[in-house]
Amino acid sequence: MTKNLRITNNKFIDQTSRISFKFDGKILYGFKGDTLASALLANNIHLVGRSFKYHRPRGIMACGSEEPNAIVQVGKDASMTEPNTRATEIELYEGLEASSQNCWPSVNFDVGAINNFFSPIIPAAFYYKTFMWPANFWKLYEYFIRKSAGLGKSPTKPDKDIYDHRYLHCDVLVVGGGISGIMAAKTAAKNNLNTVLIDDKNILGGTTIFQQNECFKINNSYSNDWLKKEIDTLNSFKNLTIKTRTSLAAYHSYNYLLAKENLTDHLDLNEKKDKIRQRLWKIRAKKVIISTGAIERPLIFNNNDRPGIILSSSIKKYIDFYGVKCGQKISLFTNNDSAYETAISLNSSGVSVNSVVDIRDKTNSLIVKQAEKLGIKIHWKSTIVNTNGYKKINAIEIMKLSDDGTAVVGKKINEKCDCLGISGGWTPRVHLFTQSGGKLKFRDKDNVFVPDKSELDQISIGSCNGDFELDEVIKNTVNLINKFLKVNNSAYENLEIISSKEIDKKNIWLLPSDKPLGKTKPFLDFQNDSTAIDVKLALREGFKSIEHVKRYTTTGMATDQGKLSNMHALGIIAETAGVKMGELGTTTFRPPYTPLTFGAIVGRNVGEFFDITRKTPMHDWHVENKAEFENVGQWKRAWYYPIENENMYEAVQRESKAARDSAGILDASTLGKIDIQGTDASEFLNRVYTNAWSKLEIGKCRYGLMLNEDGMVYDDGVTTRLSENHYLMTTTTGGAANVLSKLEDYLQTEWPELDVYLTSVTDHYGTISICGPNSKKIISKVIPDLDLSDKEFPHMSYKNALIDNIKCRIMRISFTGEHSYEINIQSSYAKSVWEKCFEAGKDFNITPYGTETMHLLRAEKGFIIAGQDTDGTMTPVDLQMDWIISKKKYDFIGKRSLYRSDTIREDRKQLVGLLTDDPKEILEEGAQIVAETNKQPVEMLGHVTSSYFSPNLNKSIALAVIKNGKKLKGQKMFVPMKNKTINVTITDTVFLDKENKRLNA
Amino acid sequence: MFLINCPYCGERDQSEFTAGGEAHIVRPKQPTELSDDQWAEFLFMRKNIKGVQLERWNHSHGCRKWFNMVRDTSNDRIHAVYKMGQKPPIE
Amino acid sequence: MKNKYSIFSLIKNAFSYHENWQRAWRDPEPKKEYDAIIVGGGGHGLATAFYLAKKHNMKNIAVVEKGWIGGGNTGRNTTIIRSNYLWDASAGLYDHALKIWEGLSQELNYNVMFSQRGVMNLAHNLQDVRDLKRRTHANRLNGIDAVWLNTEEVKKFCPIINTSPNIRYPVLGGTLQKRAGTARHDAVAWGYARGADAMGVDIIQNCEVKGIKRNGDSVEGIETTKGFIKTKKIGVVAAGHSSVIANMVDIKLPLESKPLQALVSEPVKPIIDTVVMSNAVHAYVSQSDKGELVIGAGTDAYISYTQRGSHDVVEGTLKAILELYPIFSRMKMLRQWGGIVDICPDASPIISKTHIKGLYFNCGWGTGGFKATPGSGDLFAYTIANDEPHKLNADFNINRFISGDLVDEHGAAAVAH
Amino acid sequence: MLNFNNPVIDTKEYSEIRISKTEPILKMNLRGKNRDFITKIGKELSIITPVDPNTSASNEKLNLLWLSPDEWLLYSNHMIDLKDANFLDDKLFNEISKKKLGSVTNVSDHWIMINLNGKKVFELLSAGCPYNFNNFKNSKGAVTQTLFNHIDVIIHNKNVNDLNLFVRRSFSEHLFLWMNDAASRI
Repeated sequence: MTKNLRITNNKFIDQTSRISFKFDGKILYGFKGDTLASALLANNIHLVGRSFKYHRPRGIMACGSEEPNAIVQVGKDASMTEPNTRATEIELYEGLEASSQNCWPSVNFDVGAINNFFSPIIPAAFYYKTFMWPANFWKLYEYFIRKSAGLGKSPTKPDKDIYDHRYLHCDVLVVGGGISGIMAAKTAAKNNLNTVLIDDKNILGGTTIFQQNECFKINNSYSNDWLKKEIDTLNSFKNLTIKTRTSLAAYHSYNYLLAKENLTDHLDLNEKKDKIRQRLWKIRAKKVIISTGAIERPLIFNNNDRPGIILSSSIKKYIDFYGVKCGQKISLFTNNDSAYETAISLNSSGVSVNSVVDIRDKTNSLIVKQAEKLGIKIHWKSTIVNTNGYKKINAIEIMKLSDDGTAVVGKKINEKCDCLGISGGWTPRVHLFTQSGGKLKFRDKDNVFVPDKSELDQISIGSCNGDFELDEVIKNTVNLINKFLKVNNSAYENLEIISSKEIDKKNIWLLPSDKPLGKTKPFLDFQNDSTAIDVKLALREGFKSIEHVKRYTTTGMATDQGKLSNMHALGIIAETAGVKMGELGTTTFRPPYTPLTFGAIVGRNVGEFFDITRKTPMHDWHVENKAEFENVGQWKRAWYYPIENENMYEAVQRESKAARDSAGILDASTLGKIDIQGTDASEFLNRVYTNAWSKLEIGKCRYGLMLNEDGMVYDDGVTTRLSENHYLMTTTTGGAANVLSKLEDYLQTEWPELDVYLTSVTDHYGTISICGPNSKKIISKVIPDLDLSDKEFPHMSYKNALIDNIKCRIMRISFTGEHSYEINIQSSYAKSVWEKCFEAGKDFNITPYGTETMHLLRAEKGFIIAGQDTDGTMTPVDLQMDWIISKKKYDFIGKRSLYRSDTIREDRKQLVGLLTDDPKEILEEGAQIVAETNKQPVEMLGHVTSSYFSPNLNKSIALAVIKNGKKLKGQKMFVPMKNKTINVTITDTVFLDKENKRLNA
Repeated sequence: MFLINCPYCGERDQSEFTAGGEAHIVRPKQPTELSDDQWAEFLFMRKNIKGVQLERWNHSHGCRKWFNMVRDTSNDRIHAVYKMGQKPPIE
Repeated sequence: MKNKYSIFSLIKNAFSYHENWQRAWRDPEPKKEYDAIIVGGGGHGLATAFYLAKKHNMKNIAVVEKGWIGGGNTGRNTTIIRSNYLWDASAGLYDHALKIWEGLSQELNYNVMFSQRGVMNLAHNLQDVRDLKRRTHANRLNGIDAVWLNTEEVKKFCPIINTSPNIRYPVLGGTLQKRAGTARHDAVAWGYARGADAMGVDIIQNCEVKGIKRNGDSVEGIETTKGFIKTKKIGVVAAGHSSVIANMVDIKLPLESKPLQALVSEPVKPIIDTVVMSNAVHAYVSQSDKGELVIGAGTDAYISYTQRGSHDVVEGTLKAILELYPIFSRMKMLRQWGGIVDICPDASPIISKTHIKGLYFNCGWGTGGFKATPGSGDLFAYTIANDEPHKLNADFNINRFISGDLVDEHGAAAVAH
Repeated sequence: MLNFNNPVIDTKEYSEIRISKTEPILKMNLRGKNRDFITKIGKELSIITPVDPNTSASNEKLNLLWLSPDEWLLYSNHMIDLKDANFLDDKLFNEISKKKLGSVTNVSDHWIMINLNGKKVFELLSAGCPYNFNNFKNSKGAVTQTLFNHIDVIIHNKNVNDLNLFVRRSFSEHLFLWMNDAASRI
């Protein structure tokens, strides 16, 4: 360290454990308990970054989440680096590496600073007014704008850290562990309420915990000592959970809150590994107590942004909490009493205070008197008109204020200093309150917005409720808490409190200078470089609403979300526009309160846990047999089973051929299955399917088509009548969940009179489909005692059977047009039965096939796949499935919609078959179909929905929907591709075995 | 995230529920008797009220029961819940 | 035209410390009567007024806005502009808008920062591939510049996407429209407002419509918080609040107003220089000129006018973002907000006359209205001026919900944006 | 003889959390509305049918969980052999479904039951359940249907820090792996 800026007598920093860290490549030292900011200041480093627009040198300005300037890039590792981190919130750890942002080549010499020179011609929102000529140059302009914008750098490799979530339900949540929060938490806990207290710092106590001043005493001990004892008593409560390093991010309706707990960010580099970095707490609290304190305001005057200009209360924290002197010749500038507390602290730590510049005429409060007693010089009724020093402040220019405060008078006093503390009064942290939907009211006497009405069961206490003085904080906290919790905690009632009272108040939003306003730089939003001038420009140009001014000047839109700038912006708007601040209202504070890592929001559900993976009972068999898998919703379905180095096309050709030549086996377990029971089951099916069900014989199966009320095909599947009042419905894989809830909906809301019960059995059964000319032989080997004769067990019927004493249902149904069976058996035995079938099928070259082959085989037969051949715009008539619409039935879901003027049109798009003139040419699914070539734009008559090369027909086949397709059979059409046009002919949808001979082969 | 009081299971987190839109739109008993306009009214047209609205919710990840809710869509405050078939507890 | 914006005007004004800039628009009190009144001072409404004045020579018109102009969805969307829609009707509508976008900054003499950085739509399953290819073919035949990219080409165009075959839903390819991109949303509202104002249009803010006065089956004027204003033509462009206005004249619309959320990260140096959307994984992201990652979340299923949505939606979106861009895990969410989107059953808008003479509706833009702003304004202006739809918005009339002739764009609109 | 295959779920121990498999056990879904139905199952199972929301009733063999006003889940305490299972299955089906009192469906393999045991089971649940377990914790026999990491589950409070969790078979492996990952970090 160059100079010794560290004082020794300090409770909060462990000066025995030295920590080494790097800033901008330079190795520096600090102590355990330091933040990066306090450690840098101890090393006499103020300049840490460059501003967004003008690249002006900027230094540490605050000591918490409100810091606008000191934001740095932490870490060098491409996967672990973190941009835009506030030095005031980074707890120092061994191995910390941080660097300045938004500057090149270095923070000390930044080329971008040229913008400062151009600043006269780049006022607020200048970019809306230029870069328009020549039009095509915008791309170029934008390239440079983007390069200069942005602050830190994003990581370029995946994050190695782990994040986590927890749900938490409590009676009382207390946000903020300052003096009022501590009192509230203790009161709640004492009254046996399940209480949680969170604070974003590493220790409790807020600012009172380092307030050791004669003017602030409780029961004759310093306020900090009294609070320390209170905190010590908290550990005795089992029903009180305390979480430090935990910051409240968002306060949503119904008292649902999100808090981020930092678990490893403060640990030494080598201790971080394999631990959860951050945990997001999802809190549901019956009652919420907000005690988040207040933020000190800066003052708005010419060149108020230089490194070394720091909020006075932060200077106090650096000296009293971290034992760090922000300078050795410190001046203070204030409009209220709190700067004097800082002066006294500095003085008692042996730091010389040049003077206090106070805009007030004179005041005699206890604390001011004490400061005067210590011989601290005060410039009454004065303001600072300018500051000097480029990379660090070295002097201030002081002048007297005119009586009305709008101008300066008299002669200029120059005062040398190496640090300037500024205090513009206090702003309650009402962000969480407003996030939750609470309404604010404006308090004229000291120009603050304080909580007013709220819909939720919550309360604000302490300085975030507008109580700034120790005695009123304690008095009001006790009353409010007792009322809010409906308890009576006498412990705090007759405390003896000494507290200095602020007598005189004065506020000037924009302090005058001896220069014309246009020639000054009074910064409002330090990070975004917006000044009071910008706000006035916006108003001049007609941007009246606060939101307009905010967006036009970007004031309050930096990473600190305007914690320091919003109030002054409002003040200057109100002043300039001549309206009352109360009527002006305030901008909305949006979550999160402080920026929240994506990682914390997402938690552990990344990578393998990104989404649920559903598996069938036979999944492992497919894996063992080298299946490629297709994602169907959340399911993993066997797609095809390549042998040796077959590609998909080859594998599918082989599988499809085998299925028709001998036997194929398919895992159909993912189909939705709904067990339907009840005396009205048949009537129910009549209402939900387009066709009639009452006459379906017991033991028989039937294909059904389900519509939406809008008449469009929704789902399809085979339903089996197991007994008089008992059906088993199957749905598509994707439709399963939706169909069940849709049917439940109708039963519960539209047709409560029906005696019908639905139970999902999708996962209960594994479904094995065996098809092909030899399927019968295979089944007879697996279930010898089952009569498979067409007479006993015809197509579209079912039988109960036992396989090794395990009940199962065999359906003789076919989605391939082949003679085929579906075995439904308890999932636990499905894999075993599958293997049994496979064993039995060996002699018949039984071939496992996946979804792709299934799609091909059904296409050969012209069977549709809901969702592939339909897209929510196809009626059964469009699909040429008129036969499935019962003419007799009075009503069914969607029936009425089939008779609307558009749905009865003859020339709607209709499902047809397509054959390419060149049988080797395979159409692309999704390709469009036209009647004329070489015409642009050309009417698109429809598109290809399914397309394959059929090994069984040895030609390519396709299904398509085409305008008026029914009438166009035999017509030539064209499929225009990017680089060629394919000639096709419209055909029937059934390509193979029109007579359905194979079903009984 | 709302805290919804399922009339069957009690207070649960919103994530257990599915919203079903405007309530008390009864499916016409004789759709075939309706004109295209009347059918469209049932099918698509909605009040989409800003203010107190009666709407359907389903405790889809709990008891799977549908029920009705009185909710102010202008501030998301839930005034009441009531079972299917019951009368709204408000005017 | 008021003083022209240019680098020269900036320099000139620098000498007077920028104290001589004129107002971008006046702040007039409402007149007794207007030839037409546009209800809703968002991008679409202001554009409608602009084109009514510019193309149809209707200068005595007003835009009434209950809050501040551009304060609704115009200022809350994620600024994506594209025209790669499936059906001819939509393609016509959105590409008409896109063509206007390409010259808008010059037309308005206001830099709306239209940035044609391309929009990519990713496919994650076989049906995605079919649907996107179908759209690409349709786009090509409609003269829209969308092309299909295989996985390698996707990776090449946007290297930070995780295209590993081992992720839960691997990227199987995608479509790219190069002419598509983003624009500065506020600037669009302000630019149109300034342009309309310059032609004499009254832009009346903080003026809420309380009722619509009718005489039989035609309109006579509107009751507002600033009193009654007489007019024969009312164009309602109230987005999420369309139904509220419709209910004033007992019209039911096929709309539901739902919360749609979006968020931005803290600003960083350029890391992604295009717009990437993904339906199946439901996430999309772009980077603003300021450096923020702009991310759109989905809608909630319930009706709400609160401009707040549920946290689960935001969590789900960021989960998807991290699946496709694991490098963003340490990026931080700076701000999140919500808008109210009016959604039609077929995910297509309504630009239509009503059975009430002189009452027109422009609504149902759902989650993707920003991209259409100039085209929507142009066509709505035509419809109001001629009392009949332009051929480009004929298919978007309200009667399609009766006939059943819907324009189902769920595929093209699938990701809420 | 056919082999019985479970999803890859076995017993795993963590600090104060034990996740263990329990199959095969019998599970039946019972649905009915009227009083006869309720008394009938009570009689058939010699259990008083729980009609209060989120509750259950048990005897030494069986547990009957309330799922909704017209739906209950029946499951056997111990591994059950096939004959008994089929017997109970048929008996209930004949007595209730056949007699038109309601519906009876065997869901033994639709659900996988996982036992969660140990002081920290509720911490594990809090990693993925929005449900408030504060009262549930202390009420033996309590039942809840909720979401666990976005997956539908039924949770039965068998005993102090001893829970039976039911998850659909096709989801069970995913949830099991997820729970293990979570438990390993508590």
